[in-house]
Amino acid sequence: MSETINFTTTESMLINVANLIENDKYYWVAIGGSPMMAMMLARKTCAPRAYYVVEDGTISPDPLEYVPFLSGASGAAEYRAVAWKDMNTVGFHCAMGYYDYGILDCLQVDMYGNINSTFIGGTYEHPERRFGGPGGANEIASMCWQTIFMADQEKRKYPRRVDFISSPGYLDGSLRARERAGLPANTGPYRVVSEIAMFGFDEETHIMKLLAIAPWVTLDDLLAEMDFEPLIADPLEKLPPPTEQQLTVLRAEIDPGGRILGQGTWIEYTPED
Amino acid sequence: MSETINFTTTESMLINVANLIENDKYYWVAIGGSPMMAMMLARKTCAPRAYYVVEDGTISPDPLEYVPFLSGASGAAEYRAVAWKDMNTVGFHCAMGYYDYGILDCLQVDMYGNINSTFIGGTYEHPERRFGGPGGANEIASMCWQTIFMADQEKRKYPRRVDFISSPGYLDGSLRARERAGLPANTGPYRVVSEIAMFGFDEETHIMKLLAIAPWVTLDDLLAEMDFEPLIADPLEKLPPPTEQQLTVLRAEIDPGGRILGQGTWIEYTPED
Amino acid sequence: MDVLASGKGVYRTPDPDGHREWVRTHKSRELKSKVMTAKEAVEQFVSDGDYLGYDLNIHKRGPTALMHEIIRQKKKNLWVAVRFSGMDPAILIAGGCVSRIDIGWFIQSGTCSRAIQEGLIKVTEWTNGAVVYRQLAGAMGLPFLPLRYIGGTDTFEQSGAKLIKDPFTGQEICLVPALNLDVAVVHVHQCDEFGNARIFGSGLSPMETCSCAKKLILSTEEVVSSDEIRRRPQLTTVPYYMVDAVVHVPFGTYPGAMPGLYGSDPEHMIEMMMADRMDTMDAYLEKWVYAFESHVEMLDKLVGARKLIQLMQAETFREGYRA
Amino acid sequence: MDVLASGKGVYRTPDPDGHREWVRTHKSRELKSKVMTAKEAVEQFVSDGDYLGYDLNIHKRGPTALMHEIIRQKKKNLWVAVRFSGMDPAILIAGGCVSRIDIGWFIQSGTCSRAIQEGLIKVTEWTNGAVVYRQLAGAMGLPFLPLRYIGGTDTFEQSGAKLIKDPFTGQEICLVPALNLDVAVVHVHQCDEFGNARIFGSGLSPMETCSCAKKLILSTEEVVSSDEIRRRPQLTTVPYYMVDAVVHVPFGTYPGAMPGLYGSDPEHMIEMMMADRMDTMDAYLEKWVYAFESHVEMLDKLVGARKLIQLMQAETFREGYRA
Repeated sequence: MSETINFTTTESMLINVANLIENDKYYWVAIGGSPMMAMMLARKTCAPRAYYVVEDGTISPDPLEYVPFLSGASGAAEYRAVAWKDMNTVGFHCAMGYYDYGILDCLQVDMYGNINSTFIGGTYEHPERRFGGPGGANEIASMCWQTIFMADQEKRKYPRRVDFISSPGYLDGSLRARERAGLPANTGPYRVVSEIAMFGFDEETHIMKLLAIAPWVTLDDLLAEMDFEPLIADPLEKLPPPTEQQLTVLRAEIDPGGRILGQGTWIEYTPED
Repeated sequence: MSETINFTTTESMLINVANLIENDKYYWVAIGGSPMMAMMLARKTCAPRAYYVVEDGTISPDPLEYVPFLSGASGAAEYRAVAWKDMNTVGFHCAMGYYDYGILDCLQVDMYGNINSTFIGGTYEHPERRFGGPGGANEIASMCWQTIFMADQEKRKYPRRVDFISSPGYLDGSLRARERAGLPANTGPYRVVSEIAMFGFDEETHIMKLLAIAPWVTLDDLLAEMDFEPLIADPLEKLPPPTEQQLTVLRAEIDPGGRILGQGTWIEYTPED
Repeated sequence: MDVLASGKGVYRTPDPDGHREWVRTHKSRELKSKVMTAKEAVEQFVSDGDYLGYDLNIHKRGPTALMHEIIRQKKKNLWVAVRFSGMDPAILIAGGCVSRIDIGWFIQSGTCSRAIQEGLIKVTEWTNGAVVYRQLAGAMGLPFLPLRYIGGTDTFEQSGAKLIKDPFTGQEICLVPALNLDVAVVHVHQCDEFGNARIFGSGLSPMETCSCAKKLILSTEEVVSSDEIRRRPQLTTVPYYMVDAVVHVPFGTYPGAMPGLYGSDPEHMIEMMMADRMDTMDAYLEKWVYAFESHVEMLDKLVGARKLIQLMQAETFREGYRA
Repeated sequence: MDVLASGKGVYRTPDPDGHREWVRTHKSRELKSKVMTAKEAVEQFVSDGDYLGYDLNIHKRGPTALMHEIIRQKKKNLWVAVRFSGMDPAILIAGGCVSRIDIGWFIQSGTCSRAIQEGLIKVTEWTNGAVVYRQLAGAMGLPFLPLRYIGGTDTFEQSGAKLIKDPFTGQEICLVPALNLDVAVVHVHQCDEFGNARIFGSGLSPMETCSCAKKLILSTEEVVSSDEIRRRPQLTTVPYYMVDAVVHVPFGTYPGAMPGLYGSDPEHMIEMMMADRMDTMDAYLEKWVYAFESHVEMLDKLVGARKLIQLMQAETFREGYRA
């Protein structure tokens, strides 16, 4: 029997995303938070030649360390970029098709990959809870070739239909729905990642499809944390558990204080041989 | 009796334009040739605080000397600009209304101030003589608040209607013709300048109107060099003759070799007391 | 080229010719000194009811000194273009200055959320990019621009965008109306007395925000000679003729960071965020804004030289931020 | 949003999604060396029938070495976007490379005028600004842009522009279709082996021309380290991922001027213009292009070190052209 490993759900989420990141592909990454941590992790492990832009116009920087949002205000986040441009320039490059993947953290993602960051409950005019709006997620989800969403596995985060489509997934799921709305052809959600699951989307129906599940949870556990039943791949794959290298890089290089990694709950997992 | 002065028609043309140039106004000047020489003359005489851009994106340069077209290729023409931008940026600033006057040299200008730099004779498909096209004159004549045209006083240069409207004057002269064509409101030709005359445009009909005439020619001499009869201001003003300062600056500072100034024909004029 | 759909959000009808008339009659082409105090600049160039924009946010290169002065002068009913923001809309809202916002994005803020939920401020939905893109349209002198996003979403429905058939390709594409701000306040690294300005580092929309505004107030870390500007024309972000006021305010983005010069003040940031969360923004503004006549007085009495030196030391990345 | 009028000029229907597919499948995101010879770059990236653009002209910062190589390789049926040009369209036409041009403007040239009058090349009318604006539309990933000029003229009638009613204001405005070049050839001051490039001095449309093209060949005065590029990210004109080939050609714009580095060669300019006037361009091309394998061979055998040193000395204005 293998050794037992311990990690937080936050670590697991970041690792699941980092495992998707490829060398020699270009990413538009949300400027701070989990997507950037996942990118840093990938660049220090499986994909040292993954390149990215952020929304403020920083093109292919080479930061020395992960830069959390507030210190993203410092020069550290822009360090050794190949170009310092602006938001519109990054938008133009994305519109021209240069960015393969977007990576976004999201509040809610529905069965068609539509995401909500505007309000929950009540009506648009009288919302119960109002949030910050789409930000740059709309342009990322519209114009990158493929989009990777991160959402914790909680029922309220996986509704059947979001209260408000802040940024586009496959909209109503119908053929060419995105193109009819003016969005670039052949784009759309690619993966939805949680701490325990990896989803894709059915090519025909555009309905979310469970591709892989963490080996320490059951399918029933997972489905209990969703408001709708996703399609399920056959065979359903197992997600690889965190490696020692990934956990070490996260803990020693990316978040040495454990300020963010420590926010998740702890998992104890013993791989089968 | 005053002293006799001698000057070329080229000098007279440049001086007539320079006399129009005002301090603290902004000009979009064709990148080389007569308009730039007139601007240099004005900045060294009556309007040291006249500012200009050229089409390549040079904003408010402070060149040490007049830069003829080919050496406009050197850094001399860009020297001490407040900004080095590009053609589109200059176009945006013009579209926003920052440039008071355009100054353009032209091949042909008609009774409504339309200019032709595309072809003469034959048809568009089979032109007898083909020229270089509108260049930047179209944007200058469309978007500067007012446009100053330079055209030698020759019958073929003042046709009733140009063979081809390369860049817009008042088009067919009708009310709001420019606005209906998508051009910015309240813009249009301001003055047409030759070596012996200054024209404006009637506010109602938009027909070219003779405002002033050189004191060394008669009205009949002038009209013989036009294909149409312009409106004539009452009273018809006399153009001021070249001053000694203007001629000295032109000859000593702007075109010391006389390469361009010497191309005109010589005028001998004795002002009346 | 039919209009297939229109969002129902409130927006100001673009008026490129009206903007041109403003530029013709109000923007001086003269190379004259525009140096004045923040108090003078805000008195002269910010009016109640203005449509206000600014570049970046209170965490980085935002025009804090000018925003504080707007709050100090109790400007009212501003319509604020909010994108990629931090606590900046929160302090403007807490100051009672705001009646309407365009939302690209705001950071999680009790002040903002409450004001919207209670209907105290009106909202139109956009995206970060769309707000900046609308400013670009304004800065190009256009009434609108086509764009390849926003379509298909509820954001579109609550925006002022339209979906049309492109007459060249027959395909659907969205259009957004141009935004010409009434007034923009922007903090820069350097400018001369006339307003020729340099910003170093990644932008957000420095050019667009400065260019699209009827009135433009720059605050600057440094006033440099016009000779210096003309030595490196490549570095000029916007030329002088767009600028109405130049306000010399070192540490003018404090508590935010000025890339290459100084870092943000984490203690202050936490204090600001706690005030937002605890709904004690009035006390925060009293302490940091109303109690002083100017930014420098606040820096002198509340921040102190030692802290400012620490913040300068904290910004260890200086490479690339020099002329 | 009715189309009120359409020019009858020939243009390529914009296809932003087609351009995206090209970028997706042909543009490498990899940071890999793209350094090659002009011969290799033109062989690999310029095809007969391509829509060709370049920045500036043979008098200033034009890609002379690359244009000569295109002529040397006898590329055919190019569609050339000509604006703010000098003798450059004349040498391409004389080389038999051109079948169609977009006219912004060409300098008075017997070669050009004759070719048009005799119907040897086809023409669509635009303006300098409109050609560059169409490239901007392509560089923004759009199918078209609105603009405030070209309307009302015969130029409009012979162009591919349209006049529409703006759905936001109800006012008339023109639209021009985006131009995504098949191939752009641009000469720069500096770039690294990956293609991160710097151009100093006033532009014309360096960003637009580089960005809108499917294939982009840069020639450069200097290849600098990528470290050097990353030290001053502000100065990068276009990032590497747009670049397909980097060709190191010092004096690559000769006989034109490279601002800050060397002046143009007036004797050569006169020789070129006389050849155009006397209809002896074949002999001119034989002497300056076909007789050599490369630009450096031509410089070495026909121009010489003394002349090159003189041209460097002639460019006395260097202020502002340095990193």
